[in-house]
Amino acid sequence: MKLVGLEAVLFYLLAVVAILFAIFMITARSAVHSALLLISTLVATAGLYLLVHAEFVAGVQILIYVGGVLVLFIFVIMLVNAKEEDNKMFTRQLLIGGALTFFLGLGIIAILLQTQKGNFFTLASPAPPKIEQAQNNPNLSPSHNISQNTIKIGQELYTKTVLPFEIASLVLLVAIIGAVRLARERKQEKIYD
Amino acid sequence: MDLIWLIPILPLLGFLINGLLARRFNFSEKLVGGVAVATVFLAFVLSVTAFVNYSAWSKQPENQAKPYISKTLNYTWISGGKAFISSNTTPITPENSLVDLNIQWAYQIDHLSVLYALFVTFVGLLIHIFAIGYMHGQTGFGRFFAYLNLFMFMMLTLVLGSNLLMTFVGWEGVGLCSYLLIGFYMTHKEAAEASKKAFIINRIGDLGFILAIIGVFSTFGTLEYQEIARLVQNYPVEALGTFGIMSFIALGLFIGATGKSAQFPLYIWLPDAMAGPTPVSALIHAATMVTAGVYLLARMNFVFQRSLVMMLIIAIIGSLTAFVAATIAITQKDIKKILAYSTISQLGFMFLGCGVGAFVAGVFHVITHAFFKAQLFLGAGSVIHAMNNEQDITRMGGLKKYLPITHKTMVVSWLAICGIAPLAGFWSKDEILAKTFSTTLFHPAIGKMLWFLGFLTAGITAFYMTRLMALTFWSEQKFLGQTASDGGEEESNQEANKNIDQKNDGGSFKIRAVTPSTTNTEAISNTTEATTNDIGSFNIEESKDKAERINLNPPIVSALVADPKESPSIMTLPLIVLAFFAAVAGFIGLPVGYNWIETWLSPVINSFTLHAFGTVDIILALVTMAWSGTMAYAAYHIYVKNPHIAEDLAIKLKPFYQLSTNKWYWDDLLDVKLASLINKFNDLLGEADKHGVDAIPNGSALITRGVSILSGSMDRYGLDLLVNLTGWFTRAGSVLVRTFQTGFLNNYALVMVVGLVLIIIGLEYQAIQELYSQYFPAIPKIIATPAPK
Amino acid sequence: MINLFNIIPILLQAQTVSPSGVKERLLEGIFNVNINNFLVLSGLLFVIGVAGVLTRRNVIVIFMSIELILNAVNINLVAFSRYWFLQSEGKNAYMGEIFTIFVIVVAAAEAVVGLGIVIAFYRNKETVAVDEIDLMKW
Amino acid sequence: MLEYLFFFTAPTWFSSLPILKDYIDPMVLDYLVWPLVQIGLLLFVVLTLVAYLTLAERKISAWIQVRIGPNRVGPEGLLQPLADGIKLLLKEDLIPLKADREVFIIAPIIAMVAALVALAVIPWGAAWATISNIDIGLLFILAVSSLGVLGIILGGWASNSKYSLLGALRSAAQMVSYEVAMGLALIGALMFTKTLALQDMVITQERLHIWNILFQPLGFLIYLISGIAETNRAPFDLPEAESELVAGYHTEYSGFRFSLFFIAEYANMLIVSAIAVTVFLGGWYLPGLSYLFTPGSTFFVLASIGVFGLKTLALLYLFFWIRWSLPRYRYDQLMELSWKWMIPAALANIMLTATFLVLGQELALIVSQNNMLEISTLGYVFLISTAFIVTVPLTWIMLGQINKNSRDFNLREVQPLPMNRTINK
Repeated sequence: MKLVGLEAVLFYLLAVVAILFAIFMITARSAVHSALLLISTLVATAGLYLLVHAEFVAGVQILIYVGGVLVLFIFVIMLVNAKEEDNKMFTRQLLIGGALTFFLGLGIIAILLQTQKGNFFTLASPAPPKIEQAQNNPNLSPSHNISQNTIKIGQELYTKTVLPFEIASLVLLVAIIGAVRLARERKQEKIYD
Repeated sequence: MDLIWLIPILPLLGFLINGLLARRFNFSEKLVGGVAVATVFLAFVLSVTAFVNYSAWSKQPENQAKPYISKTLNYTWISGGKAFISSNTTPITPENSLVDLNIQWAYQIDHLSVLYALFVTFVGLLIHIFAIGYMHGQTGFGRFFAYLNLFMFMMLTLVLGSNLLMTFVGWEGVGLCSYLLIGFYMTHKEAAEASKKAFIINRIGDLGFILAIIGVFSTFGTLEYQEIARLVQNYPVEALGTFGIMSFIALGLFIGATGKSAQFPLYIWLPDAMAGPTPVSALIHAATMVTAGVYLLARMNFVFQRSLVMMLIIAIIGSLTAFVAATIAITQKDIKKILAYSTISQLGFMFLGCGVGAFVAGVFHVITHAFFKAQLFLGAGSVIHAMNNEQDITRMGGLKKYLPITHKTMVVSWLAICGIAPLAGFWSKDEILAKTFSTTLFHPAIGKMLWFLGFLTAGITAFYMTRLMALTFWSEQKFLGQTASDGGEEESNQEANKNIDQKNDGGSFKIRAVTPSTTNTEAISNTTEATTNDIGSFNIEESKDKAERINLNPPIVSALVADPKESPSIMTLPLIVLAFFAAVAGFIGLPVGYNWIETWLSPVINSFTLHAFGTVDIILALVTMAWSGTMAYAAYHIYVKNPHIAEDLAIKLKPFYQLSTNKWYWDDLLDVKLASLINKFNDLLGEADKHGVDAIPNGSALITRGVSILSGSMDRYGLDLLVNLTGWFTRAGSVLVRTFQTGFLNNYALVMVVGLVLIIIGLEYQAIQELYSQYFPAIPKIIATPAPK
Repeated sequence: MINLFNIIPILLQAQTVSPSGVKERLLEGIFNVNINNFLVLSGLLFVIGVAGVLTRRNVIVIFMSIELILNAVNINLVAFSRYWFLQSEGKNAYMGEIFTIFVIVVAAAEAVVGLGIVIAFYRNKETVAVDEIDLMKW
Repeated sequence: MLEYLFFFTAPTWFSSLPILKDYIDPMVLDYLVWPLVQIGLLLFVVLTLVAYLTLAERKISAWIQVRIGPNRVGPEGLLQPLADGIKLLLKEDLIPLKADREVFIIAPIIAMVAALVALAVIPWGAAWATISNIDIGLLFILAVSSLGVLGIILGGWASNSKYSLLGALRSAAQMVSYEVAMGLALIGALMFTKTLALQDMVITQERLHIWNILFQPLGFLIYLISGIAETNRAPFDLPEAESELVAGYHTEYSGFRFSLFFIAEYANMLIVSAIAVTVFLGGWYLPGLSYLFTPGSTFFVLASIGVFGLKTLALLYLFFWIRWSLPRYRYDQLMELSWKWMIPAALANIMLTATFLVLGQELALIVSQNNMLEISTLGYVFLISTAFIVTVPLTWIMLGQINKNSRDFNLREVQPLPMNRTINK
């Protein structure tokens, strides 16, 4: 797993974008801005996924996460029409929170450095696996030659991890019903019931 | 002969049908009576066939003196377990003294029991027929006949039982039935108390009987008569002085007999038993039940003959009872009471006979007595029936012309009981007296003395019987009748009523509306109305519904309206038959010629001490006859010719008269003395209990109260303290912790992150320490302890 | 990203390592992106997310920072999935990605319900600020 | 990474061009220069097409309404779009006072970008005519189109006016719901193409010598309707309906930003029809094409581009045609159509096609090995017949039953609330 050359550049680009927008997000004045910034970080992470050849996940990320969830966030922000929080943007525990996250950061960095020293991640990544080479076998549809990420995921999803898949669908169903119930106004209920 | 088991079962069947089905499907009176009579009639027919077959069967050599035991209904009744018999004489059972206890339930007939069965069923049949007429119109008709049938079943079981225990069952059953029948008029207080009295006193007698049964079993190891007869041979006769096992058993049996047959100490219940309907008195308290005692004596004669002491006691008590009962009978007013006391005295005679060893004579007297006494009772019954339940002979008189048939039949049995020559009474009574006179069991003097007492009693019997006949039939009429001189009875009635009024409300004029009563009950209700409450006038409705409610009350004295008319044929027929037998029965035991009954009973009763009937006996018999004849004429003379003599005699012989009317103060002795004695004893017990026994629980209650107070306080102050302490701690603690729950979302998030940081530091302290020790040398270095190898 | 950090210690220990060595290692390090970089990136995003959760006053922003944290996790997962895919010569590798999909699904569900609650709360309390919501106060 | 993106290298006629051949490294040529050229060419074509689409729409609507339409500017009105473009450029570009400046500016850009990015993946022609045939082509397009929604919402929000906000929310709601229907409709077709890459879809259709519409008539219908709704057009253009919300989310926009939105809308329309063509109408495949030109030759590619273009234009004509012939939907009818009709129909379609496919495999009519379908002739008959005879009517009847009260599109009379029943606030 070694991104070299252009990919490395892309990685750094996207990484920096993600982190910067993340920081701007938590310091943005208006909720809509922070939503937008979050969307951009998510798109950046989607880009990262693409870098790592996880196309399907990238697609899903954008389709569901950005297209669905964050649109919802923006909807809610508009409904709640949170004004510009010019005055108190942060809660009283800003200091404590900040310090705490700082220490957390230090801790995480220490862990990462330490793991790097160990032989857990050998720097030299092995030769790229064979499948990477595009075989030009004609009878396969052209996209096969590039990578079967989606196909592999599809197969695994429906063979090894069928149960989690069903449970996930159940969770979504519950979420839908919950959301409808919570967000429904008394008046609406009266009319439709 | 095989159907002998059916004899007792048939009345039982009758009882079941009448008892269970009569009320449910409300049989008509005719049906109920028919069923009852049919069953007894069939039983009688069977017993006759049994008698005939048995007499033939017992002729054959091999079953000489052996009872015939019926095959069917012959099963081991109580079995299992070993009973330890401890006979103090030479052990009869050779192997050891442990014997299997199994008692058979089997019916057997032998000479004695078949005879008894015959006359019981015969007399029973006649009384049943009589009862149909007598009880006509009474409510509880079905119930009465059910009880009668039950009584027959019990009596036949008693008689036909093959062992002592079955006899005992019959014994108890008969007692039960007498209780039920005496107390037939449930609502009437006297009847209920009389039945209770009879039952209790019988029970006292039964106690003795039970002990005797146990005695028999513990000595002989079996209760079968056959076995006992065989085993008793090995026992010697105990002389006068000694009181051995045989005497003990005999004593027990004798006590049972006295209880049942109303002998001296336990006779008081019989007069009171007259409260029952007359057929009951006739059947139970004259012919059958009371004779059970004699049956027992006759059945176990081999035991009695082996203890001379008991024989003497029986004889003495027998004669004593006879004498006493006779004297009381003289002054009685109630017709049934007189007959009751006469029964007691006759029973006394039977016991006297058995006592002196003449068991056969005893049994013979039982049979003859059954006939004429039953006839007398039924006659009295029809008299009472005619007189609309009037029982006081002083109020009757002159019934001769009203009740011709009853009068004629009663004259026959009157002569029989007085012991006039050709009739049954003479033969049996004189045989007993003859046997007592010449008994060899005891010292001849004793025999002579007993005979004299018996002789006196015979005379007295004749006296009071003629008094009875005179007062009821021959004396001038003393009741209100259409033809009677009006006012005579009227005054006595009114005068009787007047004193009642005075007592009640002092002088209020009372109209005694005497309505032409269609049934007895109507009349009765009027009179009770008049006598019980003292209202000025009474309305018909109230009395009518009161009648419905207490329709069971017995017929009580009431002013007669119509002339006493003769009872219907259904009642007079039995009278005639009985009278005939009362006359004829004597010939079965003629002392001179072929004494049939002697030979018939000889296998059962081996009365080895008796001697032939000599010329002395004949003279004695004639003397007694003459003596009783004179006594009869004297009574006739006093009571018919000139009634006032009776009052003078009564005044003159005041002490004797008092003695007699008060039944020798025997009842008072029992009721007053004994009862108060018992009460005193009870009070004593009560006191002891209050002071002595109660002290213990009260004391313990005191202690427990003290202890509980102590533990309560210890608990309140000691234990609760601890419990409250914990409660207090939690409250204090919660205050501390509560501050933590601020309700703000971000605080909770903060806590989570703190947790996270701590985890990270905890896990990776090594890495953190290395990396940042350069910049913050203050981070303490922890040398991780090497993991154990 | 780690490589950048490596620079600091390297620079600090400048005196021990020859300056030229430093340059080559720097270049080589920077352009050699491996899984470490991904981990550092996700770590940083995670920290930023946590900071957002702790400090921000608006509930919805807190929700967003939670989403950010989840994304940090996702990056990690995908990176490792790819790493194992290459390590094990393509045998079993897509677990990470599948797990990411499930994380996204659950995050979506969670966001939906969370926002539903926020709306319900806003409707009767007219406020979304965290420090004004204290119904659960004891 | 790069070779991964651009599978089709530069065609020979391009790489053999004199200048390029010797100065530029072939690698760079293939993966840098040629894509750029493609992108430039494509943008030029698309933008002009979009501009002329506005004209075409006005011409066709006029023609429908038996009038001539704009013919003043240039010969027969052909220069009209140019005129509009210049007008919009010159218009004063104002930003409402309290508007959220940054968001106000970014919104149209997002919308524009979202619309144009999708073009990269569409297979305009045979071999090299697509810019990049990435593995998750369709998913990419769906994702990007969901971003489009974002632009509209932010646009509406940023212009700080009630109308625009309401319009934005309504159109967003509409787009989100129909996006779901569109996605589900496509899945039906995917079962046959067994791949997400669009170029491969066209190739499979070519291989099977059949257009997917024959397998998936219901899928095509649903996709088309939701496509129209997705682009806020014709019967579903409630948000910008003049009578109610003035111009919906882009009321406050003027000048160039407004044109951006406009371009975004038409681009979206173009993409929707393009995808409809690739997925359902066999893309650039025309039964007879391979005989006319030898496959793989540049002429063949050009012909394929032509075929593809014709098909897309036909669909676009359909858009305009529908716009001026169907009355506008009420908002709740709109939502009801989506949630009670479109999505359930799509789901039913997926279920039924799946069952018939499996059934076909059972009956050995269809063989699917190493990820490609081999359908016997009987298989074709079986699939087509079941698609038309079973799927369409069955879904129609079933949905008819389920939405009994709303079959006439919610025209049921609203029972008046009985007076005594107070509505507790």
